[in-house]
Amino acid sequence: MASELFEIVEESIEVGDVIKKVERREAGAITTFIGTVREWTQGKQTVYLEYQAYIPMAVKMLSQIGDEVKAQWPDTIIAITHRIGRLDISEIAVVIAVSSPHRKAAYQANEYAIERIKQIVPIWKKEHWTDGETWIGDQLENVPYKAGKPTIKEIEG
Amino acid sequence: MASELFEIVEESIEVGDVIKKVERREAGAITTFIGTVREWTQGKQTVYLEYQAYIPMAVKMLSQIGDEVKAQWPDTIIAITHRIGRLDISEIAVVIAVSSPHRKAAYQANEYAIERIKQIVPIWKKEHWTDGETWIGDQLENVPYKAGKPTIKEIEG
Amino acid sequence: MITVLLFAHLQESVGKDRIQLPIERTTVKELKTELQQTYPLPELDRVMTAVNEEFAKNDRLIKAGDVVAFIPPISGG
Amino acid sequence: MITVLLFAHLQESVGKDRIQLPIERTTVKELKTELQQTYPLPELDRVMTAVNEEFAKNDRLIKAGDVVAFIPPISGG
Repeated sequence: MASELFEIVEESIEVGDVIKKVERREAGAITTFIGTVREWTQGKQTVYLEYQAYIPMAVKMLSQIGDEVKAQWPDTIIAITHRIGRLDISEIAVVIAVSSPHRKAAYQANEYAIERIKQIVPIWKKEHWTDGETWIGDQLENVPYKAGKPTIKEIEG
Repeated sequence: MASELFEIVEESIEVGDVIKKVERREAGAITTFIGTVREWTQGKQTVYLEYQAYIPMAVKMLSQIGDEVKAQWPDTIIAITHRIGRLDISEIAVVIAVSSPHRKAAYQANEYAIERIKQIVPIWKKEHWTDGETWIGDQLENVPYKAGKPTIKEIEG
Repeated sequence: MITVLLFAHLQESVGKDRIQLPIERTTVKELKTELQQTYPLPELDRVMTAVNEEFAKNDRLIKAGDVVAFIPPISGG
Repeated sequence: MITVLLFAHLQESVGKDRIQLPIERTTVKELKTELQQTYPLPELDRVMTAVNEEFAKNDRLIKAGDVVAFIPPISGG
């Protein structure tokens, strides 16, 4: 069961399935983050996206994020599912669900998780526009690291 | 449509239905908050809850929260559904969904909304325990106002 | 006629969810005092008031036709 | 034998997703230099490296049997 809390999948993600993994009688608050494919980014129209992952390491890093969350917010339970392959506009790329007895921790842990995903989980997206395509990260604006390359400290958390 | 963004309902809430109200092609981030009935609160076991609302005013206040959110995070869309009546353990009492082009606003607006719900939306819960029952708010620990009674400023936002 | 709506424990103390009062003009504060003479509502001093679905202060004027609701500390969410 | 995994634009530059190299011992830095002599991979200087699914620095030793993956700036989420 615990190993299924962190998944990389190729089919579409059901938000409710991810929520179910964290539901429990002692939790009064569940937060979810749903990342979807946005049509417009800085004036450029996306037609579809392609996500690629280094799957075994991605699952391992998601699980590491789970450990980090557990250390900081001991009462929470977190589940993360990230989809790869071709995604059309509005389709769900990632769902993060966190349950907690109290809401503050549920928000904080959830936001922490998405920030960490963008730092340490080996997943890449390729934008397909009407007039071309490119892998995001290197060439474009949304390199997730302040210094253009992550420091070991950012990676080790 | 806009009037349905804020609802008080008597039947169970489908999280997906609330999310659908805020989905759109230009939003890459959706956050949800799901408030469920917790079994244990400070060592006391809840058997079930009963929620009561001053319905027309509650809808109006939810809509006011929507206006406040719009003023502070103009790119967001927010929908809130609160259930009333009898709720058993783990059932959903409230769902808040916020969509936004960027995730930071989606988290902030969502958390703002739940805090405001607990300040200005006229809904009350009655806890039923194995050995008794009581309306929460007056007599108990979780009075939502710092000063025991809200100030007009807290209420007007 | 002024309509007064009661919720939560206020409703249970009085045994009904609304009271109709043949009053032409009053204020929130006067209305609370008046109700306390007839009903077991000591908590009224500690609850908020809404007039026609808007929160109102103690000095707010109330006239015939208005709907006044007493709002005990909220516990929704 | 060392296995090198390539992703995203690195994979497209080289035209395959893995390279097998008959090397017994090396370091991340030496491996990058070696690969750049054979393949069009100028970006290698700017990407992270993982050895056996763990992030590794340039001076990390690599031995036969290890799986080395180059991790371009991440863009998931």
